[in-house]
Amino acid sequence: MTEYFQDYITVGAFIGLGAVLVLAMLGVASLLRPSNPTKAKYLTYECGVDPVGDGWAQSHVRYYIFGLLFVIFDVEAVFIFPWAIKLEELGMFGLVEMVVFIAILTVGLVYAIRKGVLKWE
Amino acid sequence: MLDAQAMAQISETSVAVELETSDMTLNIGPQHPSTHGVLRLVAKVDGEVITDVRPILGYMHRGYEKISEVRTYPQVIALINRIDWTSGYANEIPFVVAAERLMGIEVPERAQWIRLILTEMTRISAHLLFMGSFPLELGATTPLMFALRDRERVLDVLESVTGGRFHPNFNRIGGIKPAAGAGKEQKKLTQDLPAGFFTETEAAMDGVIASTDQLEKLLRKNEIFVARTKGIGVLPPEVALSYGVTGPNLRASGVPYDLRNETDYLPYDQVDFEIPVGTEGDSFDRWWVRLAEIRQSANIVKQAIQKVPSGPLQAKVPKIIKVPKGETYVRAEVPKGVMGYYLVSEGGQGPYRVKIRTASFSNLSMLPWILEGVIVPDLLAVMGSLDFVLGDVDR
Amino acid sequence: MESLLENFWIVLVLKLLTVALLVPVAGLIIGYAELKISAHMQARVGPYFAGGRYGWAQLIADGVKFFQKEDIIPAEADRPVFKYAPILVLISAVSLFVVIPFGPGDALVVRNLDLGIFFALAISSVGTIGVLMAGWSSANKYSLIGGLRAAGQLIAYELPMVLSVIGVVILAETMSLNGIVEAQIEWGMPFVIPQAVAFVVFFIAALAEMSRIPFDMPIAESELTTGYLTEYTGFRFLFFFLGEFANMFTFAAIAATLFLGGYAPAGAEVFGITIPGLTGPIWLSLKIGVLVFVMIWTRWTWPRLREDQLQTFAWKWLVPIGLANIVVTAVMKVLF
Amino acid sequence: MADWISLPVNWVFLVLALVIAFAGVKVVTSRNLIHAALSLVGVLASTAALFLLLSAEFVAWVLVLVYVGAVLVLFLFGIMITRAPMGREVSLDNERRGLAAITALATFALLAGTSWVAFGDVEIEGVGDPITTGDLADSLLGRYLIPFEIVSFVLLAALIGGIALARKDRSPAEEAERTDA
Amino acid sequence: MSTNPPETEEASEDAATPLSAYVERIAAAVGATSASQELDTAKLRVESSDWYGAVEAARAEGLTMFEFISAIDWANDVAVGDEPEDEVEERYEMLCALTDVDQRQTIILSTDLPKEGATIASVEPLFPGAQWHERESHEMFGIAFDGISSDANLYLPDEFEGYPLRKSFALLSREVKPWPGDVDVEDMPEKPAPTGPSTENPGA
Repeated sequence: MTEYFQDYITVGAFIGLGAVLVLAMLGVASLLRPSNPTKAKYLTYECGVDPVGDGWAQSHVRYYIFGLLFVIFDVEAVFIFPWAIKLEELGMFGLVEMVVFIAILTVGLVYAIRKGVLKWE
Repeated sequence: MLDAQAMAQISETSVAVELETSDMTLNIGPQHPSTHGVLRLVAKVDGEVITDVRPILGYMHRGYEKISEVRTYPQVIALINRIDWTSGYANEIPFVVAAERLMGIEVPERAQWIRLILTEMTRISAHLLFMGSFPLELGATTPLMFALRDRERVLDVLESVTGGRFHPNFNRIGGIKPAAGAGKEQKKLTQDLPAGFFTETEAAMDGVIASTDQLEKLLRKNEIFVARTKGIGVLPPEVALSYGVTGPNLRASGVPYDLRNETDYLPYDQVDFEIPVGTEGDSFDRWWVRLAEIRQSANIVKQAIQKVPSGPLQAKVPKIIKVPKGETYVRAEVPKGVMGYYLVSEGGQGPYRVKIRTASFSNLSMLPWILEGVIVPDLLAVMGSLDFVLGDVDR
Repeated sequence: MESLLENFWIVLVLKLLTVALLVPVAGLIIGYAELKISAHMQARVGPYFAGGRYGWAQLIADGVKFFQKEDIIPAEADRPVFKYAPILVLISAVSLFVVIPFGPGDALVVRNLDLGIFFALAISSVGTIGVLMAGWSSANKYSLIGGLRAAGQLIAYELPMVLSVIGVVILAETMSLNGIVEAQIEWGMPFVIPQAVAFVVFFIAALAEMSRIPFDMPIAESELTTGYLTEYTGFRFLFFFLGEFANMFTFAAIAATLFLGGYAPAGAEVFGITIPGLTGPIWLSLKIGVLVFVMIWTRWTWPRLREDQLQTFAWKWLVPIGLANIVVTAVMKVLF
Repeated sequence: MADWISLPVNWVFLVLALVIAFAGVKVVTSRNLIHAALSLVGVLASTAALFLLLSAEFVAWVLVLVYVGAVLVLFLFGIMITRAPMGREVSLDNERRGLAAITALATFALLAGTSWVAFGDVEIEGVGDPITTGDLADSLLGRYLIPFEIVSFVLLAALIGGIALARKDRSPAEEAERTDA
Repeated sequence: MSTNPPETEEASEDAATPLSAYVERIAAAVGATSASQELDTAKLRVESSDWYGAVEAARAEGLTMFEFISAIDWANDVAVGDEPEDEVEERYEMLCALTDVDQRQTIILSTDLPKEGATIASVEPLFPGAQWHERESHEMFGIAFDGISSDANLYLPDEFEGYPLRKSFALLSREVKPWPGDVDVEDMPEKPAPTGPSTENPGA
């Protein structure tokens, strides 16, 4: 087995570990904890009064814009990583390429800021 | 890198970022960590912006105005202690003074000075509580501990005199009650204050002043605290007056109205103090005014303990108190603002009618005005800074 | 014996067990430190009686208490989503342990992945989904607002974090965390010196990722009761806290590795001291301790920001600073 | 055939493929939009694992970072904040089910057929021999330089388009009022 | 609708304290039928039909701070508490306290309303803060306010019946369980009458 596969078998094992930790602890706890269900316990908490309306209500869209911005800049960041580790070899040419790349996206950020998209009012 | 002109073009038109969203009705309270008792706010929120807010009171309504009609005057004093439980002692003063005025009693000077000292210490303890609870609502926990540490000392002193930390029930019509546990001999000799009271008080006041410095250092220039409170919940003076907002909230809006300066219910004219006044009327100013008031009160107490004369504690009053027919409106500056009692006597052992005008009731009545368009996180920065107590609202 | 330790599967199981133990232990130690340090900052003594001395067993007692709590899933809640949300949060927290190097070589790191830091960034973003799931599935208004805030905040700060890491990657020319530590030894200085700006950005972003004051709006008990945690009880509730403490540990460890020389002794870079393998964990723990202390210190000093202030801060300051840092670092690297 | 069975990689691939197929079906059949989006997490995570099998570790983690960490959060935001039908018992089906199924099957057949014809017997080389990120950088800034730069414009366009789309359409009167204020 | 209150006895008999110039001025401005100033409390009587106008005039004179609005139920037959010493005229007395923060003066406007169908103009348009106070008077006394934006109960549950601050409203709990209650460990020397207050003065 190559190093590479060992790496990712380990990663898989740790992802499993997270799930197992949760399930094991819940399993042990389920043996110890009491269970005394009453109707009131399963009510949604709303400061001591009966819930008004639906708990699932549409919220404001401003989060959507932040999500959108994030996706775009995340993609940008992903492109930067390979470049970053090879910068020495790519030299001035690579540097210029990346600066152009970043600059174009910075225009987008400036646009968003100037349009007041990031304001909450 | 960027063409300045291109940037200007980009920013020319403002894009409003909004999609259709539905309002959500959010219940804040009655069982909520920061409603100071049991206030319930029914807020319509769009995202996190409050479009409409309806306060629902009455969870603490105890009907004090009615109960007072069936109690004797001394019993009413014990009752009204509980109106604003953070400043129990100060609540008693205007009622007692109203009864004394109707009876035409001259209260001995010593009793008046002791009343003044205890009132100011009550103010300090109430404001220190605010100094802790307000930052706590903004997420800063440490000021609470600092504030409570020194509040404890003040309460200890209060307790040593009155026997009670929250509900002293120490005033009597015609003067004050002799110190808790004081023997017959002490009553006669006016040794009403416990031994070491003056030095203890002096030390406690120094502690309080040091504590205010500490609190100021911790928050006044704290970028986040300033960003959360400056310009938030601005209350213009005209609006404040039309809603009857009083106390530090009114003074933060720039109106130097303080009853201690204006009426003679206690000998405030014989001590030197300033009235801190805000400029903006925002949450920050309301915090700052209270901080400054703690210092002033501590100074008042320090001056007053030098001035307490010896003499009797009680004027001569009949064993069974009956207040002659008449009516009067007496107000006092309690920590939350103006508290007034409109006392109507028909000559009985108890009041015929008492209208209790409390500060928090009026201070809170402008909540729908000030909260409109505020976002949920600012709700706390506004509500917390108003410093109300639900017992004081509902009575 | 020698051959046993060379068997991949045995080593894997050993490492799994170690981390399975390390997660709760790190949680207990950091939790206790938080209780005690905050107490002393606030003129209190903190836990005192549990365990006989200094209240050392306080958190163990709390844990036992959580064991006995009823498991309540609100009737209105979306049950499967409600149940799986904590699992996702903990998976993301545990998986981060894979790449942290506690010493030189392969023995003191779970796996020295080539993509180490990139892996860490990717896996930590999974936790966001868990938080959003928790907020949504509770069918509670506070939870929903809290979940949305949490997700909005996590994504706003994920980006500055990624950008600040790039500066280090440029200098180290590798994404492996072991490689980054070795690069620092080679450079003769911890990267906090050439990358001070990135370090600050990273640290702020890490605080925000962990939803700690001044960025704890998703929980904000004074506004939203406890935000997305409102409907959680007992052990499910505890998992989120365990996740938070584990994240404090791992983020501090990653920050120490990226910027403070990781397992290398302080000054080793400059004086060219060769590192005896086993002192690595001690040095790393010390650095983690310092960073965790700063996190705790911050939390008990500052109030919380407002949601929009946080977003503005991230997008108007941290992101542009992060981008500028990349460009400046790259220019320096190419020119010198 | 025996060869097929003896390679553990193939078994892993089979499991992943089944997970992807199952979760994919869940995405389209789930009656709850959030559940559908969360099933998509399963699809994407398994796809990332597929990339790992192909030794493309960077791409795999990009999938986790960008798709699971960002795009999906965006999806969830989108579902939570708009007037899309929600709740547990909302029917999202419409009458064109049959048509959709036919289209899906046809697409599948087309893709499968193309792959079969093109790569039918080709063995994937270099499994277990990871493609380094450095190689990626070389091709990105070498052979694929123009597409790379174009990507930045695409992203910019996406950003501006997204902001424009999310804007609430106002009547001219409202717009005038806004600009006055 | 409005009753014209007669000159109250107190005002005419006990005019021992002369009115200050300020009170004189305000009295003239609001068209007071009589004025008194005793024990620092200045009280101006106005016609109930002119209630809104009087408050408006007072505000124009600089009394811009709203203190409170409340009422007194003057009744000879009381369900609880002490009866009035002398016979009083059956009526509700409305009170409105306003303060001039610059001149440092407080004035109480007062008017009378009949027991049956007590209605008065709301001053909410002048002082928005009056709404809560008027709502309180509405639910406690049953006084109706014309032009108030909402008269929903402030404290009491919606299904509550009766007007608690009316003198005719008996305190039910008092009838069920006499004050000071039977929970006291010590026997009271003399069981007080169910409604009569205790006569001990602990302060003396």
